[in-house]
Amino acid sequence: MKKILSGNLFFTLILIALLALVPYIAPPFYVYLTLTSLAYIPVVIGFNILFGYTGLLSFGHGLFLALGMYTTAFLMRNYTMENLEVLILASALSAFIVGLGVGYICVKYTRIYFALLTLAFGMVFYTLLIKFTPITGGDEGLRITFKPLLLGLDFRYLPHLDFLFQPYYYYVLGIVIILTVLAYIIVSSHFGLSLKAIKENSEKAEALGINIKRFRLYSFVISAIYTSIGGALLAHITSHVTPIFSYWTTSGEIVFMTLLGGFTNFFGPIIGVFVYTLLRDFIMSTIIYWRILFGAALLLIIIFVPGGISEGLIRIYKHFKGA
Amino acid sequence: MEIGKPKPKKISKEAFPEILKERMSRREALSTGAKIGIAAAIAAIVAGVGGYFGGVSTAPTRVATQTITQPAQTITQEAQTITQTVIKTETLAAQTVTQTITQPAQTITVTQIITGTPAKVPVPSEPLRFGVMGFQTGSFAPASIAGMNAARIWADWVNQAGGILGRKVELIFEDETGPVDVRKERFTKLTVEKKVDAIIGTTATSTGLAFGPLAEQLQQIWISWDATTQQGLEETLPNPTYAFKSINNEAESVAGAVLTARFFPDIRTVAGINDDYSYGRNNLEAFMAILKRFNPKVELVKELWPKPEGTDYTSEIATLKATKADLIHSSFWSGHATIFIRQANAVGLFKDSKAALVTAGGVLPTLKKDFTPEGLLIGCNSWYFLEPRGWPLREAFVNEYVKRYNEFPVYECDHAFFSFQAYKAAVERAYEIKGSWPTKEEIAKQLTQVTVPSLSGYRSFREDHVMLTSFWQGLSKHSPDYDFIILDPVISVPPEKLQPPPGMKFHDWVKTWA
Amino acid sequence: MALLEPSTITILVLTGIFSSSIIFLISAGLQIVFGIQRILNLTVGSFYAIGAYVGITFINFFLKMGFSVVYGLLFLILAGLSLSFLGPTIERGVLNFVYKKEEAFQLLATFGLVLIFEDMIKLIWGSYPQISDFGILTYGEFRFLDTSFPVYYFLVIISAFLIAFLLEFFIKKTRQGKKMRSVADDIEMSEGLGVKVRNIYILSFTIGTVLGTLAGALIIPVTAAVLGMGIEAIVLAFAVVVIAGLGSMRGALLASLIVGLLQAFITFIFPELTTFVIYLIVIAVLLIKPTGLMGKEI
Amino acid sequence: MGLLEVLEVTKYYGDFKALDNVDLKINRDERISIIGPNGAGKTTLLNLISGLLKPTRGKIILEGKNITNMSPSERCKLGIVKSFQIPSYFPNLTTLDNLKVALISSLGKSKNFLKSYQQDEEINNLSERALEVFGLYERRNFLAKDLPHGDKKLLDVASAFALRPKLILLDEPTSGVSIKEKRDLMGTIMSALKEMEISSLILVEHDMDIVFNYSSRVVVLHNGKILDDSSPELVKANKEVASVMFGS
Repeated sequence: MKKILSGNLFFTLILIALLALVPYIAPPFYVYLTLTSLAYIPVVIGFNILFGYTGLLSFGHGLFLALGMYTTAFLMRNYTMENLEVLILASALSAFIVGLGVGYICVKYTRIYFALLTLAFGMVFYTLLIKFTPITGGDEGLRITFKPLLLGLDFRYLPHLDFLFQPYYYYVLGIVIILTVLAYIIVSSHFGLSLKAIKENSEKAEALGINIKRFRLYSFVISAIYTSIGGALLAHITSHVTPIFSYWTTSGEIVFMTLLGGFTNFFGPIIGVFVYTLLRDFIMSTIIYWRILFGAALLLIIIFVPGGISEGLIRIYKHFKGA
Repeated sequence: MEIGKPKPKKISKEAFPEILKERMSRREALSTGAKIGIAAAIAAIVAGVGGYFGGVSTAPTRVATQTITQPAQTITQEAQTITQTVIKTETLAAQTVTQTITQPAQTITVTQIITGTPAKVPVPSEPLRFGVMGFQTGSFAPASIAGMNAARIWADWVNQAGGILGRKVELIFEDETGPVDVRKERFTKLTVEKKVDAIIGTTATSTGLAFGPLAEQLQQIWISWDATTQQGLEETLPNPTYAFKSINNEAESVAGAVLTARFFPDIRTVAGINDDYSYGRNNLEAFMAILKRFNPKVELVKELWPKPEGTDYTSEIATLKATKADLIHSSFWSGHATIFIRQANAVGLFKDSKAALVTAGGVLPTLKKDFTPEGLLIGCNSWYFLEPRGWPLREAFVNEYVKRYNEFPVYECDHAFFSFQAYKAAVERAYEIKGSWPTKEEIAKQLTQVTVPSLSGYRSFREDHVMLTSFWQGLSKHSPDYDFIILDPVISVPPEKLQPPPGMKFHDWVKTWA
Repeated sequence: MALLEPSTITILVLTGIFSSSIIFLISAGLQIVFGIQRILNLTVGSFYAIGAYVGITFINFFLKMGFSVVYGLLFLILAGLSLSFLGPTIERGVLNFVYKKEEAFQLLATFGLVLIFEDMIKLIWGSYPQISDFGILTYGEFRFLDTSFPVYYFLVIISAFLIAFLLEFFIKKTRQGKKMRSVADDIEMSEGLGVKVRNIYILSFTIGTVLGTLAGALIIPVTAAVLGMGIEAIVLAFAVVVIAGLGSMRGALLASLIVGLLQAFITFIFPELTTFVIYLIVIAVLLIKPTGLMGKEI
Repeated sequence: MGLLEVLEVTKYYGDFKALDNVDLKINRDERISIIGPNGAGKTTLLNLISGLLKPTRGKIILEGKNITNMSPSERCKLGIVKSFQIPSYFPNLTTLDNLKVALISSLGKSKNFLKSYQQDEEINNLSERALEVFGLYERRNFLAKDLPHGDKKLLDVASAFALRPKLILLDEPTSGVSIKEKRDLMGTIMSALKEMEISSLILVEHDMDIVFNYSSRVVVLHNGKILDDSSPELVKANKEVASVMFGS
């Protein structure tokens, strides 16, 4: 166990070092892609706390992504809230409230029913965003017209991309590292083990005195908060939020990223985000029929490596070590 | 230095095939019966500006402007005269409005202190690259794909004629599908990775809202075919440098309302079915506002807002039928227009109600005769493929398009063709002034100064970067020559009747209608 | 709110039932596959879309060959049935590999197929809406209370009910149907009794496929085939099976009627609620009776 | 002194009456076996006590407190724990982690979000000791799903014992195990009971040797009703019981 932990630590440090270097070594567009991927990391980590660790497949996680983005845009437009830290906390708070409400209803069910119920909630939120034009801007969404303060510092004098590629990039990297470490602590805690127990065998977990509904709710809320913070970070990159982020196809994308990287490994979804973003960029520029490739990739993963890329890598590693 | 000598606007002779060289004088336009001939004589060529540009090109823009004293511009604009003539042809029903816009000769006097002498720099040898964005899939795709096809034809013609100032053009296509962040990602990629000279295209209004600011941030020329909303104009870009936008969304319904008042003067009740997004909502609102100026007793009795991604209107049509309104208004503009007309015709909706389908002409070739009755008011946006008659560019294009794609072209082709034409003319003009290859900013400045031939006649940009165009609308008619409907009579509504002048809010403008 | 006159009610009821018929066919396809194989098959929406596109190709081909337009309905049914080969292909080629995996993976596998089909359609038919030369008024109109309806609407409604009865008969009375039911109840026991589960799976999935393609083929005289129609259909069929109760065929019939009629009336009375109402019913049903109106206890 | 009281409990499954007006009182330090033919209602009774099922009518009282409407996890906290007839465990967790889940829960630590369960010495010690008692220590790093059948049974029982319940319910702990292994298994369970100081037990079992060897009291269920309730010797002698159980 210790060995694997140190392996993870090693891997993490290398990854962080590489990510910190990206703005200096990569061409601008790939910095942009990396930044977008970074913002998606809390989203997939949050999703995977629910799916990979608690065994609940949410097909409506776009709801919380959109919630974080709209909270940010709304506060910036209507209350000219400038501090990114405050915006992130506000997004987390709104996700806490909405997650508690939606989660309370959803965790009564598991398996396919849970997936359908979350799907329905995501779509209701989508419809609400479109209908309540005065608050949400309807289908056109809300635009974010100015740059936030980072730790109280004003970088508004920088051109758009310079702002994104320098201060904002490192800010996001910092937040993502903190959130990732925290998530790692949570899933390795007593609580995390209890979640895994619920996923493995909920009847037994209940017989052992774990209040499974309440724990599923905790997991749901944590997941919602993570996803929403990801949305808050993403909002400044897109600087425009629209209802599509709550549509079921966005939720499907979150599921896809997680599966691609592998939900059985803590780091799987993170790999998934990067591979997905790069793959999508590559495929979209290459052929217009990119859905065929994506669909086929999904099938292949499910049939041959349900643990995703991370499982594939571990298999290869074991193969060479064993040989 | 003071230059006030008006000079005819120049279109490069070599850079284009035969048909494009043909310029229609005002008299020719009238005599050939073209519905619109913007016989524009944008005079005003400024030799001294060359020095200004020359100074800019030798050093980075910001540094250069500090050393240059801004030129004082005096723009004298004569009052516009718009003459509308209604000519009655043999058939009484076939009414045609021919109107002529006499555009004033603009005299621009520029006084400028020259700080440097322009150096003639050779034109770069690598091709000019255009990013072309449109929907490859989904319900917006038909319009987008038509525009992209037109872009291909334009590029081939230009390359055959030797390119723009000798530079070949190259198109790089990107999909507009997906959430806004992905679209912005594609835009950024085209700009910073593919290093394209301009991005042309884009169809959805949400794209328009997102790309406007992005184009300014990335200092990338962006000419949109179709993605413009009122909010987009008023809020996101008060003073654009690089973003060029299409005509207002609700222009379709403004024209539709004018023609409704004319073709169906007796209607009293209106029921609207529009997509549940800003485009649809803006359209119904504009339609009713304008229609009421003509006919104050008109009443809106039902508003239906099906979801934009919907493909089945059975329930909505049942409601419309039960409502028994005199007129149905719809701004459906893509595949769903076809579906709506077909389903509505199936239950006999058009037997009881008139209809103003202000944008259905966007998919005109799919409106087959067997399910589209005669007498529906159909709008074709900026261009209808059978008009203007006698306009050689249109004929050549339609023939080429049918030959290549085995279908008839629609309005988006005109927007696309115009966007590319305008870019080309702007480059040539800026080059002529500056004497060397212009920067993006310099090209952008010239985009509002050129008037170019497009499929629908001469077109240009307003000084606030909004397209000027006429709209073609008419009543559906079955013709033995086509398996889909054609429009007869067809009327073109001039640009100043379609959208408020720069800076004016839509509702203030409506009040100015007599 | 406009008054509900008799003619208005007639219009709304008839269109409601017409929509219900199509929704029923699609959701029945979902139900039978879920009932037997325990897989929530998103692909049924794609079958619906493919049915529509192939239906158009078929009918335009036959009309060009000189066949009378009167046989239009037959050609459509033929088109729907001709796609039955997709059933065994996908069942053996894809689903076969995911039966032992978690539900989430089964769901996602069918989602992958949906993506593939979506682009295959684009590859074959392009992105313009496709329209058949078979007009809906071929079979004439039916007048009732100063309003008229195409006879074709009634033909579709009758076909849907006929299919519902045939399905019921097949499952309840025939040998194959009994085998299907026994597999649905207890796979191991059925295997012990000599039922070839493999064949039953192929059979049920093929029936599910054909129900979808038939629905798609039957709808085309009324509408055009467009990209995205499959995904649209899935969402609706989903709602129906949740309201019905997963796996219940009679529930699907009832729920289709509820959804079809409700949509018609809500659109007339509270048009702003149209987009909401289906999801609200789904949430309400899941909260009050998660097994659906006619679902079995989980 | 009374530990658990089952008062006039009736349970229907649809129209089928699984339990009919059953009264049962269990005292501390009693080891009760419940026997009866298939379908007599043994497992139903156990599930009603553990909370997996709710009675149609009647009450269940633990130490004077009405627990009829409590969930299994709440009852678990009050001291009633059940092991399953088909062994129930967490297949993709190691044997050791399986035990840790139970211990974390019993020590009320499962809401600790930040403390690593790997580094909790108290949990480590207790779980390892429990594994030693059940002879599973050697296989502590096996995934539970890779254990042999008998060990899975033991693991299930061990995780129940780890909660230190006041009353433990064992549902056929020896089913599916060979006759020879049965004795070893029961031996292990009984010594674990002593070792872990758990005194009250309800056992559902088919093997009469085990029932009569290890019980202090035997309850016979038949068609949802209590046919007999007394010491092993007296039940053994009851002819009616013999005819019901063995058809003789």
